[in-house]
Amino acid sequence: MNLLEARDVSVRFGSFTAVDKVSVNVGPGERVGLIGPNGAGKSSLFAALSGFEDAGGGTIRFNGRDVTGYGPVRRARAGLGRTFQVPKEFAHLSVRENLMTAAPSQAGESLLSLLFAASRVARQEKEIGAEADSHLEFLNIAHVANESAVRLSGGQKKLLELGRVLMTGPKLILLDEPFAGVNPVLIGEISDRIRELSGQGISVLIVEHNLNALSQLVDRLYVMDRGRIMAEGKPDEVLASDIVREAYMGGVA
Amino acid sequence: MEAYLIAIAVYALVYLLMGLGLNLHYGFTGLINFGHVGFFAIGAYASCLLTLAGYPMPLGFALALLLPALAAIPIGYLSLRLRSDYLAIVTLGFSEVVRLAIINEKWLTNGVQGVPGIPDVAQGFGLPVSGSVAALIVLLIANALAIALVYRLTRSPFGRAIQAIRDDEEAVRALGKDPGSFKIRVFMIGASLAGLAGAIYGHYITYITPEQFLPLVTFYVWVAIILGGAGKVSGTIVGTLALMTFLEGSRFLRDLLPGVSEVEMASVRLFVIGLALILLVRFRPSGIMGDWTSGGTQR
Amino acid sequence: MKNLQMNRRHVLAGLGTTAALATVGLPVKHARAAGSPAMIGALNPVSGAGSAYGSGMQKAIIMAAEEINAAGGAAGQMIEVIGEDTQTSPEAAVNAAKKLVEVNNVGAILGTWSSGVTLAVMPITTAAGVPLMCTSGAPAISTEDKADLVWRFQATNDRFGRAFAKIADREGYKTAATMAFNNASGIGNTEGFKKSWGGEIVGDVVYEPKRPSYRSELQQVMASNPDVIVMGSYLPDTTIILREWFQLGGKNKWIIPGWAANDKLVEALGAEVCEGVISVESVSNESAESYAHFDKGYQAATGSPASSNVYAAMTYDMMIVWGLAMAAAGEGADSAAVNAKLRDVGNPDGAEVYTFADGVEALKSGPINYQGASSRLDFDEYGDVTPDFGMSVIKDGKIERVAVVSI
Amino acid sequence: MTVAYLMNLAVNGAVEGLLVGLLALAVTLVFGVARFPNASAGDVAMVGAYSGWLLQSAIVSLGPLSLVFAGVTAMASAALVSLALYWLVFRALSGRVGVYALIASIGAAFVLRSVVTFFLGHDQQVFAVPLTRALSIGPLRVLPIDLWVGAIALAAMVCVFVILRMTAMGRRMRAIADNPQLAMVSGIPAARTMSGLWLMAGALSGLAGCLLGLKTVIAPEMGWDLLLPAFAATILGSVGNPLGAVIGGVIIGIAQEVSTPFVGFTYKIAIGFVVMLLVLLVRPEGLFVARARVR
Repeated sequence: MNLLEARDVSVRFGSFTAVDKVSVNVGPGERVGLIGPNGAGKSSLFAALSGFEDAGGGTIRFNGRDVTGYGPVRRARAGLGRTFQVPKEFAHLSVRENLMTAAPSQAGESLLSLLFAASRVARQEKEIGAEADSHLEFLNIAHVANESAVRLSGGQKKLLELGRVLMTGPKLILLDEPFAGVNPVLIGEISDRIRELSGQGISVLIVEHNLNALSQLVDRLYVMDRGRIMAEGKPDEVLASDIVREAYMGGVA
Repeated sequence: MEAYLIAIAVYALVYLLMGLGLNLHYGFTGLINFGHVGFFAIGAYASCLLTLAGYPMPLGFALALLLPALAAIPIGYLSLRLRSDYLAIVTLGFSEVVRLAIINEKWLTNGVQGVPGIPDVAQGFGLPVSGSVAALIVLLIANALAIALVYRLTRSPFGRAIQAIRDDEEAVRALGKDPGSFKIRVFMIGASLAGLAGAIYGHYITYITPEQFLPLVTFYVWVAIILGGAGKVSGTIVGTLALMTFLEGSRFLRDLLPGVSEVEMASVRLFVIGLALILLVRFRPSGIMGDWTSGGTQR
Repeated sequence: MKNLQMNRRHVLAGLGTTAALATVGLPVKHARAAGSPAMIGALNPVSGAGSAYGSGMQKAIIMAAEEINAAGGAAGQMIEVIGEDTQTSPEAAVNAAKKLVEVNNVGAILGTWSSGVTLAVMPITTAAGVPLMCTSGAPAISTEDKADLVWRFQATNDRFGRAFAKIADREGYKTAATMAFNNASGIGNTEGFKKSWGGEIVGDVVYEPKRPSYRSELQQVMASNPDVIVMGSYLPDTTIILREWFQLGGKNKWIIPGWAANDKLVEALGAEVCEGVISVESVSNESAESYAHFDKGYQAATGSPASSNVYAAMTYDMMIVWGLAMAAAGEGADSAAVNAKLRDVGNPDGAEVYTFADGVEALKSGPINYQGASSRLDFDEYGDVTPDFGMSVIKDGKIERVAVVSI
Repeated sequence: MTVAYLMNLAVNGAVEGLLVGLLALAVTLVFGVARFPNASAGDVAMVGAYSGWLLQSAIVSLGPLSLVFAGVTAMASAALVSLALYWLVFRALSGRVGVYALIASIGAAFVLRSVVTFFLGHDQQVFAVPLTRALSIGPLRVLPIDLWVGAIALAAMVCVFVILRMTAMGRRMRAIADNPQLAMVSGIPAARTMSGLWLMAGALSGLAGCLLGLKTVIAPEMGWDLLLPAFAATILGSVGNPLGAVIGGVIIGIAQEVSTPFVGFTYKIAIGFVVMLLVLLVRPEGLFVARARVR
């Protein structure tokens, strides 16, 4: 049974069709890749899947429920987390605070419990803090925990976003170019982390231009061009096919 | 001599209470609220009219906290749908609509004739001191509580969430949190603080008219929080003191410029205040204490 | 262009010096011994809605103080005038009043203009026992003045309204409409008129200030085509309304307060528009010698005639009357003692005097009745003057007194 | 309360709206390109009105021609003051959040007003112009001055529209409006383009000030009082859209005046803001989002 089933999802900006009746699916714990040249509509598809854009007549089912009508907040609560192509860190909060903010249903966010249940809030803060620390270790950015997020490098900001989405306890994470601006050594580490996540049953759909890093990481690969899925299958088969070569190398629209 | 300093202290503490509310809106949550004087006016008229109708002053203060909060709900909702510079003009419109309503509803507010003979704070709380000293005491307490409340709020998960909204609202949505409920609650708290400031101001000055609640008051509160450093409680405090120094200090410029006649003095004062605004925004944009972007994670 | 970053120390230092200058600037508390000058506060609307009158009012006070000092001062004390601007806003006026009372230790505050400002300042001056003299019209000022410390040199608005009613009857108008500037004095005038006029009120508009046009308000009033339109207004709005009325071919008559229908209105609109407009003002004592004396001095000080700013004559009288009361109360008298003497200086059966110098002279031999430049200055039980009203009509650009109406 | 009565109210509202729209034109240009509501626009207009009046009173003998010169002087002086404000105050703030420039513009407004009141005092001034009777067009009674206000406002709108759409300077302004960083990087002479913008905004404000002075009186606070309606019109017509600014002004003007028989003359001002609010609830970006807008 698929965790995510998107059918005929379309995204239009005025007269321009960025995503044209695209269907994709991701199984539980599965690692799926999505590649395509710039402007193929990958980020627009992510926006539709995460609820920031309308599904344009298509349907999106997640974890057995039809979430087409859900906004980004309800979809995230249902376990469909995402990161952004350009990192959207909380610039003037510390890295640790960035992660702690993401923890769901915090008593400390209700004014009543803040004033009348201070001890419960304090206790929960410790738990959330510990959880954040573990993720920071997991992504080995613990050494910058107290830095203002704005001062991080591009790669570190990507890790911060990953850590943040993990705090929400997602079932599926839409990773938008996790390796962009990240040094090769770190790419290996991030790949291992992602493999461990899927080991814990968390599936990922990854948009990435670093084809060889991606092909070693994912079980399945979609190729997208001019708003449509051109091919799908095992990474090595798909990469060898002429469709990909044409989309990437020659005859690019 | 001291009574004048008390008067200036009361004037400063009223602006500080409003500043703490507005700093919560803009400094911590990024909400550009240019209608703060609207909440100030609602609080002033609520408490003064209620106490004139014979109800005890504490009840008047309670209403001065409640009504602005209720008025803030629709505006909180609007802040979700509108871009921040649009929100600035819409809230400016809100404060003008409040003022026009006060002018027009003569049956309730006595309109432009204003409300004279309002019981002062000493009478209201049975304090054996003069009206202005009583106002000063009540204002010191109110500001202390407000500062404690703001510190408590901004250091809690709630505080983290609203600052996250300030830094990137879209990312907050992607993490499964609804900015709406936070923004509306922040608007309500800030509005209540402004309402309380209005109530104490009304009972201090014992005569209120619609022309005391013009947009200029909102501009002055904005200057205070930006001058001191938005997003920092210490910034609001220092900013309010700096604002008072300009507003009242320029009153004594005449003693330094003997050649200028009284009549031209008004123009010189306006010139000094205007120039000060430009210079400080130009050369010290992040405020005297540095705003939320320049400090570490210290609030 | 490198951004010249002032670091925190510079800014705090800058603020520190401003605050220090502020305290240095505060004169030490004056002992009211003879010889040290008597401090008088001139709290006038130099900016804001009353700005057209504030500077003239302040100059008139200074002029009167110079006259008193030239005659050797009052009760041995020279007068020093401290000017402050109310900005025609109650909030700013309250702080200015506090400063005058507490820092400058003024014996009296003269010349608040708008009713809102006077009502806001009264609690402060009354609490400090400092007399306040104003030119505001709101009736509430009399009822709120419980300590008899507030003196009004202008007729109350409802008295103006009654004068308008008498003039409307005199002219035989049957139907009237009112247009009121939406503030305490504007509405006070038209309400006073409506209460005391026997004829039919066919229209009643209250308009907001500072509008780019008053066409719609005029349209409503002219639709009820009244014989006369009675105004409670100020110069800027009256200029716009009359201009638009004329251009719309209006034929009605107008009754307008003198502070709005004066030479400046004729200068702005020309004689043809203002032809036949009735201007009503509390009668300045034009016939009195003191008015001529004041007019000469005012023209020298401001370059415009006394008739262009009727409030200036009032503030001039305030200073003169206070000086005379100081002389009557004798050396070292405090404000309360001087305040008590105010009625004696203007009581009807005293010797009539027209200048400060004559007054001081005549005081030696008994009670005096100072005839002010603005009015006879006979205060009623509320401390309000009860002037008569002059009805003037504008004929080819000239404002000619036609009759005097007493209430 | 006949239809003619309402139509006259609508005409009054439209004329007032065009006057507000003219100032809103200047506001929307700066708001769209420099991304902040310029609170000094009103006082720049006031400076234009005063300079126009100063010149006109000197050459009254030339009759109506003196008004044309007055208008040109008003536009020129206001444009120069506006340019000076850009170079002295706003240029250094271009990188910062809009709120800072807004507060600096409030400071600039105070400075301009204090200089004018220091030298020219607080008394009201008036353009020396012969008064003409209203024209009757069917049931409508229209003042000649109002026709001039309407014609000039529409002409100004068309000029701005043409400049933005057809000229190189206009294209550069729209580029800066769309993406300031990208524009800077791609070699657009920002200083020259922004100077052109502020000159144009200043000239429009000066024109608005002059017409307002002609229609009413010239006083120190005339510009400040026109600012709030101009902001509302700018927002209603979508920030950065010259067409929207004028039409926004007209819509608010008509709504205000036509509402007077129902809500009275005080609440009519509130109606302006309520109309803006209702439109924003339906279209958070204002009426004219796409097409001819600077941003």
